[in-house]
Amino acid sequence: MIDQFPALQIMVTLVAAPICVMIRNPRWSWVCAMVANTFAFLVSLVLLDKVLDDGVIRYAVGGWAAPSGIEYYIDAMNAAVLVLVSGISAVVLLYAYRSVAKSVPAEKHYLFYTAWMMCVTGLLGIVITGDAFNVFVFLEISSLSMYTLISFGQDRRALTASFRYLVLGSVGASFILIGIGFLYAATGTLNMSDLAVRIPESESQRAVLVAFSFLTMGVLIKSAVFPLHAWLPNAYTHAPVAVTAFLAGTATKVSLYVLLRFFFSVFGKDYSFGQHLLNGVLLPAAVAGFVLMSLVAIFQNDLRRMLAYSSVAQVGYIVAGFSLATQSGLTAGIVHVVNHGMVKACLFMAVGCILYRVGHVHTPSLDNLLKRMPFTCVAFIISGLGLIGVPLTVGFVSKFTLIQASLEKGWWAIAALVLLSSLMAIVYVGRVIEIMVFRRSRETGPESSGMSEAPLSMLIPLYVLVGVSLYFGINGSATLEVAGQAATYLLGGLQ
Amino acid sequence: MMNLMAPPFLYLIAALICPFLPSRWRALLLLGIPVFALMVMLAYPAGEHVVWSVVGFDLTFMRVDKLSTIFGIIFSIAALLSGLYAWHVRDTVQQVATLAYAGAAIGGVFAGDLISLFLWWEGTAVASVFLIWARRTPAATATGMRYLLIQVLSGVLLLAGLLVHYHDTGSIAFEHLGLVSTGTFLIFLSFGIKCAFPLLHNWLADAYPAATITGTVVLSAFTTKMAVYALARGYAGTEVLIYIGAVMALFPIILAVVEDDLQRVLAYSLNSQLGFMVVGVGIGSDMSISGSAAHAFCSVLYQGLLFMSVGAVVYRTGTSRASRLGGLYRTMPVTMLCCLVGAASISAVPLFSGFVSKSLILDASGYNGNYLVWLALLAASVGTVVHTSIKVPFTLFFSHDSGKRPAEAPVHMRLAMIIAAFLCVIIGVFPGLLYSLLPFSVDYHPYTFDHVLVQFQLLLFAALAFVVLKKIGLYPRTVASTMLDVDVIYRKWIPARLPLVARRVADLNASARQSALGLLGNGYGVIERLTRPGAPLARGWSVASMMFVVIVLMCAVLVLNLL
Amino acid sequence: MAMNSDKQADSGVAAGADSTGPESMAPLARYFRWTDNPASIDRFIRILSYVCVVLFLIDIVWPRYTKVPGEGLWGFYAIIGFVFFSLFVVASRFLRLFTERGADYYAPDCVDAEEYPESATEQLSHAQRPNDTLSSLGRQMLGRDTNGSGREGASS
Amino acid sequence: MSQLIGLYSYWIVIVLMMAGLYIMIARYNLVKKIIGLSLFQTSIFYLYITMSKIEGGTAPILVEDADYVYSNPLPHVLILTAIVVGVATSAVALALIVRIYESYGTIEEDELKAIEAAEPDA
Repeated sequence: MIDQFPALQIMVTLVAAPICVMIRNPRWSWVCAMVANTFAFLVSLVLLDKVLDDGVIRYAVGGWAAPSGIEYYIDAMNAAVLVLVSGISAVVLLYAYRSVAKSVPAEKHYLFYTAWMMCVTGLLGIVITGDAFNVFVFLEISSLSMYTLISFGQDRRALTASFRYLVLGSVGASFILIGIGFLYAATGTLNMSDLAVRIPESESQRAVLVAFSFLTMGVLIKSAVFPLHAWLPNAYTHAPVAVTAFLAGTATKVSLYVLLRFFFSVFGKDYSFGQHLLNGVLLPAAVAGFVLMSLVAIFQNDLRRMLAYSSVAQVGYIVAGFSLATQSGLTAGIVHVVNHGMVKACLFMAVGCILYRVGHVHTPSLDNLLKRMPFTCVAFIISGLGLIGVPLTVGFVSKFTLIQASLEKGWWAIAALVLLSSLMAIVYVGRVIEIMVFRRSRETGPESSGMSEAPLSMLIPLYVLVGVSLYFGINGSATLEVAGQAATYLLGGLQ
Repeated sequence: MMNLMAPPFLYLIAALICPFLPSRWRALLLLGIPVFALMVMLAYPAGEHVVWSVVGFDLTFMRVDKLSTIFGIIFSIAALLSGLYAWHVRDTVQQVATLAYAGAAIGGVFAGDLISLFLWWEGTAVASVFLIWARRTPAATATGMRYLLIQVLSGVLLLAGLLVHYHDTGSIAFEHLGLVSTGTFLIFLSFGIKCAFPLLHNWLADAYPAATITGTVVLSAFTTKMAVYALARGYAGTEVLIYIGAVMALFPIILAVVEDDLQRVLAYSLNSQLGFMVVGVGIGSDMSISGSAAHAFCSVLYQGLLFMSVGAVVYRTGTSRASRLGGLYRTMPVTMLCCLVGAASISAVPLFSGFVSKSLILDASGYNGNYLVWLALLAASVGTVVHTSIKVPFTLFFSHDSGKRPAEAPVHMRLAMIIAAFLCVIIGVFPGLLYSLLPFSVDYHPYTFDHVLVQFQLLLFAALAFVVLKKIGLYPRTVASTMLDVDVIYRKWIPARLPLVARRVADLNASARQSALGLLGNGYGVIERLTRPGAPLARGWSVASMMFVVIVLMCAVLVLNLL
Repeated sequence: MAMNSDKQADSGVAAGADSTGPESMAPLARYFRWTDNPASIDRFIRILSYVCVVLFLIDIVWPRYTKVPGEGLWGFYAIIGFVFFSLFVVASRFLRLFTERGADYYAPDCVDAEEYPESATEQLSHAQRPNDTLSSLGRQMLGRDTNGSGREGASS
Repeated sequence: MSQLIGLYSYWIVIVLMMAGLYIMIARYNLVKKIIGLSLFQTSIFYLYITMSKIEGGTAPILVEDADYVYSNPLPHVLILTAIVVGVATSAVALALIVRIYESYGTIEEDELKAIEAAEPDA
């Protein structure tokens, strides 16, 4: 049974999607999605445990052995991402029930959960597969369902945001497709482990180089690295907030995982970082990203928009970590993938709670919210501190490692800029906290007096995730250890 | 589990449960925890305890020796007294912040390594800013933000310094560092900000008057003394500190003399007192370090006492402006007497606490052979008389009658002040009690005839000068005004010139466009123009512009790669 | 006598008829009423001057122990005290010419320009002083007195 | 020169691709943008198919003569999948366009931008 778990990881949610369509009842389709997702989460936990104990798992889909068949390949790195994706998805799905009930018409709920299941399937598939073309297919599965999910937003601007994301996302995916095509032309294989072996031997290095360029660009678009981020703020702002929490926690993170996979496992560290591309383009883009986007976030008056820009900034940290191409830099990047995924999901869930009760998230009008929604605000504050990187939160663990890594490499300027952008994070998060906690309501109207906390079914998932992130903040070595192991794998290439 | 019983954690746990208690229990908690934590603290034997391994580092949370213990004791006393003084406060935010702040400060002095020191360092910054914000006025919010940024900057410098230091030496132990490398220099700078070195000092006079009445009392005790401790631990005997300290003791004086806000006057005098301690640390002999510790101990008490008495006046009259007060002795005699005790202590009148601690530092600097510094400290002692000992009680309680007849301070405030005053006198009369706590054993007798004589000469002639100047009308009357300090640079001058700079940049930009032509299109500009809402960076892009960026970048990548 | 006339004029203008009377004073404060009396002030200043002269004279007959050169000079500390005090006052008056600005110079970002929030204070006058004593504080701490001493602080 | 002409198939790919990209940038009409996107994707399909063709090769069917050169069938298979994906993308995009038209009353992007800029909190 346990041998089939890699296939099960994808199948459960994939099968759940059509079942949801058939059920058509809002509540039961949610239950179906929830059950499938929980199961997927348990499967991913088992896989992680197994990988940490026994090392890499290889699974030949349909019994066709690699390299001719499609192979699922699981090491510490993607096992961790699997847990992250399915876990956040499960928690947010639990939370989504009430949140979505309010913002999406009931007759569309089953479609919503169907799209959600497809999206999870796609994301898990990207992570688990060891076949380059399969990555593209799963990427499109997740992307198409994501566009759909975003277009469920209440505001009509969700539609245009979704459309723009669609065009840009398709172009990105097409770039990946071109890249894979050239790789295939140069090596004659699509299996990642096989590619890693054959790329150095390939006769047409120019084709490999073109493939490398297209792949990089495609993935950068999907992971919203500055300046290719422009689709993200609108999409995050206008999507249903549960979707935003889910996307912020998982989607860009999975793309970053793909980036890692291609850079380190397929092309190899020496190849990837031998190119001008990374030092010349990627690192400056990442650094400019986290400085500029933090700056932009300060001026935003819509809480979701502020967090969206902050997300772009955080992606900048992660990519900067990758660009260092050292053991510790990579570890920092991977840890931040996990940590930021949790923190951002928490923040957006808290925003969703506010949206649920207050009806808007216009920051200056959230004065004295602490009195009215104490639990939500406390969760927001805790996660906000995590975003800043206050000690004993997850943000601190990853920023600390990142700074250490850049100092180790002697890149002082990067460390200084990370600190600078942390100061900006203090400003933009602090501003919100200040308004929530200290600013008195100008007029205590009937709707602003008295407590109106979000429903428990939203608070519990929120606090589960806050609790998990707090745990990993205090016990930072747990994530660091897994990430360090993953970094070692990546730097050593696939075995 | 027993590790959680370490005093700093006790405070933090108390701060965590505090919001969930009924209001009177919260106030009692503020009294009980300091007592309990003090007992726990004294029960720890010397050595390193509570070592936790986090992220591969061994963090020592309780390094107990005589230097840390004396600061721990005075911080506990300060927490207790301010808890009593704040008995009337029912604001949960302030109570939690007070507990967390005291806990972080105590954690700071017991931290055995730089990383845990950094944690507490930032902890004091974050916790204390709530005491300012709790005033809940727009100005307090702005002031708090300035304060927080400076404090966090100090923390960031500490973090950067410790990383570099760790990189250099492979050690995170918080022992003697010395000014030897970039890392230790950064750490020094970080300590310097919290210790309010000259030119880095303005947060102190800016923020303390902006806190709540009780918040000011709490603020006065911890942050700066923790910095003095950190300097004594890490930079004892660093010569440059002697000069920094001498300047620091002198220059707040002239600002304080004409300052109208009495809480700010006290903040300046606090800054000047810190100068004495910094000199003591800089000299680095056993006697001078002990002197610094002793002076820190006494200064927490008398400075707290002075802040408490001014705070009591604010509590009853709503203002701390000298120009609006005067003649309050008629109805607030207890507050007046306590204030006088504080004034006598700070100006080192024999039989009061300042006398037995300040003379340690003065004598140490005299023996050290640095006569100019010794003279500077002597001058600063006179300065203390000018701006605090005479000015504060005189303008508050005597001087011209403002017509205000406020009631006496509430009983819990009076009690807190009387206890503090009592401690000041006890230490002054029985200096042996204090000397037994010092990090190095000192054989020092403050009460020699010579010493008492010169002290009275110094003080009484200063008083005579006051009388004479008053008579000939030279002594400045305080009027409602703002005295410029160094912070005018970043609060006024730079903001005032920013538009100018921005215009320059815009001009440059325009001419660059003309010369380098429109080839580059709209793709560049000043950052602020890019980032405000609705600006190119901060609005949704159309598909066309997104695609444009994609293609330009793709071309760049391809060209770069094929090169 | 500038100071005295000053004082009289001030109290005359500001205080009105009742404010200096003993009935508007706390009992303890009556020991300090002399500070309002110009004659007493003069006496106080005279005593201060005598004490200073005596201290100055002791220096002639008493050879002090010195650790710093110059310290043993006749009346060293007295001169230091007097001169430096005057110096600081003069220096700050001088500095004031350059650095003084209006009270609302930093407004609205500085507390100087605003009043202390009244809700966080308890501005009682002497006449309406609360009857709070040590025993009432004790009762509060034990929780027997639920009314509390005064108004609540800056709570919501 | 002969090499340039001999690789005409790749030139078609490039022309199609550039045309698709150009339409996406230059046309404001959303439907036209999707046409551009489809064109762009089609060029990629064409690229794959071109790669797999070997001159003189034949379909991979078992025949008597062992020396026969096969054209590679795998890219065809891959492209079948990619075509499905492309169709799905177009479908979703067109559905979105319909809904955009319903709620905004226009599918010209410049007009959409103007409408959105006028809405609060943009």
